[in-house]
Amino acid sequence: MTTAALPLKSAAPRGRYRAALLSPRGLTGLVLVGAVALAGLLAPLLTGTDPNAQSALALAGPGAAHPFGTDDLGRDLYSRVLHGIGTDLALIVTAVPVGALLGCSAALLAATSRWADLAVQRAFDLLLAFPGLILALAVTAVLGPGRWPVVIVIALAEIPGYGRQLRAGILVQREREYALAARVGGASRARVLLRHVLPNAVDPLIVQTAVALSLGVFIEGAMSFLGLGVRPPEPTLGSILSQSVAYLATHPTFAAAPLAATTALVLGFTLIAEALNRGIRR
Amino acid sequence: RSAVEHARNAAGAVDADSPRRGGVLTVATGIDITPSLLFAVSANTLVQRLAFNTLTRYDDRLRPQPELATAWEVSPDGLNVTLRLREDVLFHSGRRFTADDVVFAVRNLQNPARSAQLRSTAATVTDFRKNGDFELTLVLAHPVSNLFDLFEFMIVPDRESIEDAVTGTRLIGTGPFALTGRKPGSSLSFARNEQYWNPGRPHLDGVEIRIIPQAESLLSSLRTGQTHLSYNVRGKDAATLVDDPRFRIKQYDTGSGAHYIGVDVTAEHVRDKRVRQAIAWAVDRDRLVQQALGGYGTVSSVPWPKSSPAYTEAGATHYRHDPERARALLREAGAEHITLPFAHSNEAGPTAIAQILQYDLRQVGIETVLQPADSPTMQKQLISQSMPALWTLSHGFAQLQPATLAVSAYPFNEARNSSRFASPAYTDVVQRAWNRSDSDSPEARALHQQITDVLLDEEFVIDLAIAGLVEVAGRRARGVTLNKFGYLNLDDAYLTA
Amino acid sequence: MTTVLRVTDLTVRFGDSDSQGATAVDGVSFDLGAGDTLGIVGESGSGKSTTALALLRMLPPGGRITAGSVHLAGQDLAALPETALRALRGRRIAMVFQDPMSSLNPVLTVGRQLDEALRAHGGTRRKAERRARAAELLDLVGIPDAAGRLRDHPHRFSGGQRQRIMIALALAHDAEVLVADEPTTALDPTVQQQILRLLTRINRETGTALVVISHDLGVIARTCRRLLVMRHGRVVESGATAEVLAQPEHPYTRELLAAVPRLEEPSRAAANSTPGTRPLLTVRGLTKTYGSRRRAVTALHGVDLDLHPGETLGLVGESGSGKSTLARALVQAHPPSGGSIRFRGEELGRGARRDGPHREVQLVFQDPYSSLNPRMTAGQIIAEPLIAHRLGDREQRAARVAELLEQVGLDPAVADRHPRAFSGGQRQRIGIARALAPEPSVLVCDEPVSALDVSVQAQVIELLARLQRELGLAVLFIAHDLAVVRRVSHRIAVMHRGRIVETGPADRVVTAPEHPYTAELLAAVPGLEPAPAASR
Amino acid sequence: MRTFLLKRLPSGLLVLALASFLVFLILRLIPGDPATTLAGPDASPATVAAIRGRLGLDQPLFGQYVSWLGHLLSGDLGPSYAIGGQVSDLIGNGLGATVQLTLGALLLVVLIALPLGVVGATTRRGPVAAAVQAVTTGVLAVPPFVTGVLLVLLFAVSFELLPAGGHESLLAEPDLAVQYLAMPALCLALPSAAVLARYLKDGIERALAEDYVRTATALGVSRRRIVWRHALPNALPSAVTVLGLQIGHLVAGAVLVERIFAWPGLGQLIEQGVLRRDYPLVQDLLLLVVAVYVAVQLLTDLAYTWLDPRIRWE
Ligand SMILES: Nc1ncnc2c1ncn2[C@@H]1O[C@H](COP(=O)(O)OP(=O)(O)OP(=O)(O)O)[C@@H](O)[C@H]1O
Ligand SMILES: Nc1ncnc2c1ncn2[C@@H]1O[C@H](COP(=O)(O)OP(=O)(O)OP(=O)(O)O)[C@@H](O)[C@H]1O
Ligand SMILES: [Mg+2]
Ligand SMILES: [Mg+2]
Repeated sequence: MTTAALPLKSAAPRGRYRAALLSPRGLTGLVLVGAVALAGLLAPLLTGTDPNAQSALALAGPGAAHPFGTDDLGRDLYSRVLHGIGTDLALIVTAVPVGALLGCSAALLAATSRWADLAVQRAFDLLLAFPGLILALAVTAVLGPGRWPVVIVIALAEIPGYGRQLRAGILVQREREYALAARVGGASRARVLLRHVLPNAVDPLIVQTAVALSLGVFIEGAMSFLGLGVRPPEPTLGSILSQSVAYLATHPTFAAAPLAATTALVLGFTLIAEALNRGIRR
Repeated sequence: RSAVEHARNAAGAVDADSPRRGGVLTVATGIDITPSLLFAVSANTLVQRLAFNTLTRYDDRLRPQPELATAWEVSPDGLNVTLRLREDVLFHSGRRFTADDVVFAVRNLQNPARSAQLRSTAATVTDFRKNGDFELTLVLAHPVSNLFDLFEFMIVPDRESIEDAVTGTRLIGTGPFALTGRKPGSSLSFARNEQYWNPGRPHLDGVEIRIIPQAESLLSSLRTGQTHLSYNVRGKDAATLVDDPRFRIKQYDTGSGAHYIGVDVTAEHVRDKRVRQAIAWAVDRDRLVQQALGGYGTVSSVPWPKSSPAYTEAGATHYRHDPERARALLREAGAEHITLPFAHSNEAGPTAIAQILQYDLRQVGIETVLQPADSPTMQKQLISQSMPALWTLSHGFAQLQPATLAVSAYPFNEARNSSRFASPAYTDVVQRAWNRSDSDSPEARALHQQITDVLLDEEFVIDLAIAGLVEVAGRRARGVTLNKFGYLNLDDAYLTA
Repeated sequence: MTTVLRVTDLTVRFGDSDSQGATAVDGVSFDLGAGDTLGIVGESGSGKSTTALALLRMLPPGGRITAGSVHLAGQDLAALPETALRALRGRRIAMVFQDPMSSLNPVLTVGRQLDEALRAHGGTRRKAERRARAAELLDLVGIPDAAGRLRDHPHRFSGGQRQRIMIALALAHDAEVLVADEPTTALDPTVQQQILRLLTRINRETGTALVVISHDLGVIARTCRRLLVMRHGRVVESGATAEVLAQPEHPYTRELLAAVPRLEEPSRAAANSTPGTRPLLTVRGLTKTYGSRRRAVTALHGVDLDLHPGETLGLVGESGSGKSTLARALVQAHPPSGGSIRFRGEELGRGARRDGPHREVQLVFQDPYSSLNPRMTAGQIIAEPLIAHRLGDREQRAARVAELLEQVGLDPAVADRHPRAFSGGQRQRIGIARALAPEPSVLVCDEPVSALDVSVQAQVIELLARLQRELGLAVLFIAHDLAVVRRVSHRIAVMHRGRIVETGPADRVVTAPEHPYTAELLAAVPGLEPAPAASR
Repeated sequence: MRTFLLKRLPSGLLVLALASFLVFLILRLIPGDPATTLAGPDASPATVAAIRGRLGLDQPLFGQYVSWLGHLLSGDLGPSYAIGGQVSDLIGNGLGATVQLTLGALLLVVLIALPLGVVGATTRRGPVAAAVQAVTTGVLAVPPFVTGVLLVLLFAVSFELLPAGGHESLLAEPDLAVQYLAMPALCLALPSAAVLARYLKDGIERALAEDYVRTATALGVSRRRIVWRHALPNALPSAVTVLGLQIGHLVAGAVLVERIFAWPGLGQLIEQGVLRRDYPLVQDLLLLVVAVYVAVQLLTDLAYTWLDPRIRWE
């Protein structure tokens, strides 16, 4: 008997993801996101200053007492930015998974029948067609200002992205012969979809997630800018940024810290996504 | 071609320093006109005096000066007012202006749909007696102290095109400029009225009003010379322009309105007036003026600006920042750790003010929950008396005859206001101050003082600061004035090179 | 004769580190003279494809040349910078890949891809000229209406046609060396003959040196003067084709030659098992139409078929005649457009078992590349039908997977490797193991041995025979290798343009064909005696 | 193609019908009332009630909805409540500017994303790769309200190269119009371009790992051509999907960007309309946006089938 005696083991998927994350690129991303997230989580420990304590010392530049300076109401920006990171992360960490879950479920639903597909597709159209402003206004109007409207708007905004990406992936993968083979082997439709097609269709969702997380911060900022964000005076990166816009010309350091935080987050998400993607393709 | 140059040249090249004909003045404003509020004072009142005229015009000391009315006479009992009108006035449509147009203008304001704030004053006119085309006697139901406020306020429209005017498609008046084009939300263009009754006026070929909602962009348009003039520069931005030789900054002491905390006097805790007074003591008004208004404003516990006959130094400084006193009052009222809802407009400026107030109140033990809402929502709550316990907004109408405030401005209205405040004493003193034909006699002054005293005692409207009305003009724009209601008067304006 | 390609001591390893890695090619050396023809045969998974890919330094991720050199006209391809290498690829050394399905760009028309190949080396030809040349190339490989089909995308071509398009691409530049990896696996004998003639002609006329990798010794015998036998990554024997075939020295070569099925050998099926009398599977009037009403392609025109328990029915036919379509219809993978399929007298796709394939009817897919889920390990893939039909618990399944892998000649230790890490023939065997997993009573095999070398092929055939003997398995055996078909089949059916044109006992169909197409097929089968061109 | 359109049309219309209902409902969910905004800051409740009566806002909701739809179907959009003039005129005036802005931005999105995506996918390290990474990250990290103000400060106030805001018609004054358009279009385009670049990069990287790229490489096709001519076409279908999604973001973003650059388009009009609760105006505008969006989706689907021949129209 001839055996191809090459006991070469390919790494299990989980192992591959871990290896990908531990690549230089992935590590950089992890460190960036981790550092920012940690700063946000540990905000109460890292700073003793109340982020909402005001003083007459408005718009001070960075200094010993205020590492990042103060805002227009004399509040310590260091403390505000740290607490803001915490708030933003809490928002996107709740909103993005919810949006992803809903979007992906919708895509899976669409895969069950032609009618479901049509309905889901048109529902995405509808969801996307409403300008964000209107959506934000309506949700805030119904729920009152606070965190939940922001979470809901971010989640709603992410649904079609996830849904469409996944649907496109499923459409392509399900025509592949291995899916047919699984069906011939006796797998139920659900099993073919979930066990065979889905794992092959989720690759684009890695980039989608990086973009979605970044867009979450982005949407939070836009809502703050329109006065529809988290209830003041609670700091968020977006609210600090939108406040700082008025002082871009005169006090550019005001905007520097929140911008640095968002940039680090976005870059971190991107690097992690890229590392994961390369890991998969390897 | 460079669009930058092109935008600047829109003003036309004029070279002398003296009043010169020519050029288009560009005015930047943050908000578009609301055509249906043409006959009311709203957020944008720039066009009223461009396309229209009023009967009289106040000087700096609230003394009426002739405009369309050349002379006037009030009967001793204050019930008959006889007006002599200009005879050489044509509407933009070419029709001659006569006494009938004044009759129409007054009747127009009596129409509730016009939402005119001075409707109550217009409504006192019960009859018109014409002596020919250019003389007219108004018969009043009772004397009023703010009749000339009405004449300053009331623009005279063309009665034939009034419906077009309130939809913003056609503004036919007797004013120095005629509307030539409107892009809603974006711009209004005016051209010189060649048949203007004021000889040699206006100097300008035209006026362009640009609506630039974003404050930073508005500032940039001024700094790049794309626009010449604005009244919507935020105080903190104006502060950065003071030393810039390219700009002239002028602050009107009439103010552009006053920031206040409104209180629902039927709400829990704040129904006790000691709590309201405590709030008045708790606020650091100086910091508010510095941080929220960029220093362009005056600390004040009363609604009156310095130009008002009711203004007194003692009244303005009645409440100071005194947290101890506030705490003491709260202790006395048994309201030491209370939480109150606090509504404010969700725009950047009001949000900053609300946060400052929230912080100051917290220092004396009053927690507040901020409730940002957009301005239509605020307005609906205001009119329908559904505001929460506290809110902050700004009000106008204190810059005129004091009675006007209490009969025309909703927060102070004695009959019905958002605070649900009613007191026979307040009603009485307000009515007495209003139902008289003079406003500067010692008696009148005493009444004004009484009004002030009620306001300071009851504090259903807690005044914080009079916001500065800041005119930021590029070097080239000259001779620009505003009337007491903020109507832009460009009769004498011109552009230099 | 000058040497154009000299391969010395070529070694290729897969895997990241030496400890974990595996040597796929181990010190392979050979010389290739101008105009020479070299055949490489060998065990499935012996490193033939890897050698070919290493020549152009186009190994898949994870593969590295760890030693040796590839000298082409004096330059070492293994050490050349990428840019310099690019100048050589396609122009001086061209390649036909083993897997034609995924090697063509799905979104570019065939014309565009040929055009790209033609202009790849800065040719000065104008557009119209390139177009004409592209049509000419397509015509050379026997695609009908070549000029018209330039506008079509790859998915419009049948498997065999795509394989020929790959060959046309490789011919674009009259390269000095042409490496063809299993160039004719998907072709029926007539078309195969045509392609082999083409390669021989090019070799003769332009002096292109050929390296042909095939498991089909007949193909090698017909095209190659010299022969290389590989096993476990090493060259075990080499020499002139005629000599090696006549006097094999290495035991493996001998084993290989002994295993080659010959068309003249009578069927062994009858000796193996006796078919039952009541048909297990009855097909009547089966039709299948692809596409929308306007652009319909009718792949099956009323096919009638009976399959008895314990019987092997061989199905042969032209490429694109509808064999795979029929196979898929039998396992309910595609609903037929008309006709009926009865299994044990019960109509499939109706009644209780409406929604899905029958456990007892399984299919081995034709394409071993796309029919394996890339995200699953071989073990998981094979265990899938067991899980789907709830057969056994976790341990029993693992045992069964190991057993099946062993049966198809794979080491059970490879169960946790992903399909990517297998050679073409190894994948094909994973497919067979999967189909056998739920213990079907009808096995539909769509070209199950097309990528297998003869010894593994023999092993697989023996496995099927044993199952048939012991369990009465019924097999529909689709293949284009008529010798194999004759050997394993009780009866043979011949398909042509969607119809079964002839059915009969295996020996009778081969020895006394009734339909002219059958005769044509038989005439085209390559024998082991070297072709006249090669024996120059 | 025609059957495709015929098949999609009914569902498109259904979406529109549903959207009209949602639009109507959402506007009425938002607190505030057109009558109060019309009545002005110091109006009495009686005035407000009178205005409500005049506008028909005291009618039952369903009746209002039906009457709006009725007008819409008869092609009469009616007058706007608060902004003045006929809704059709208002939309007609703003449409040109918005189309100019969004098309300009769309063009920029593609022009920016394509090279960024391709270079990002092909260069792994070195200064170019770092620069691409920096640009795509920075643009996504800085929200457009900051970008916009920064652009103005930089190009209008400091360098005096471009006007700070405003608009000229592209048809009447093309040379000036382009200068007015530059900053708003860029500001609108940047986030979408960054997102699209991401997906392009991902798609190209994915395609480069495919066997057909191996074929092209074996044929000696240059790296550049492989990327642009072989890998890119395979990445395009999914990029088009993303672009279709981004068009929605462009329309939403236009509200913000038009505000920053005082651009007289529909975005401003929507904002103004919402701020004044001008129901008919906002309803009609939103419905228009939905219609455009539905059409865009149809186009992307068509483009999809065109770019990927394997997908059929059924
Ligand atoms: N999905 C499809 N859509 C349209 N036509 C198809 C499709 N699949 C197959 N065909 C066509 O149907 C015919 C039969 O195809 P089939 O795959 O059954 O051939 P085959 O006999 O298996 O050929 P080969 O030996 O090359 O595998 C061919 O002409 C092919 O072009
Ligand atoms: N990407 C890979 N990673 C790891 N191992 C691989 C990879 N590709 C091939 N192998 C292993 O290398 C060996 C040689 O494979 P190759 O494809 O060269 O075989 P082959 O001789 O072409 O076989 P066949 O005739 O079946 O196509 C096989 O044992 C296979 O398992
Ligand atoms: Mg191989
Ligand atoms: Mg086939």
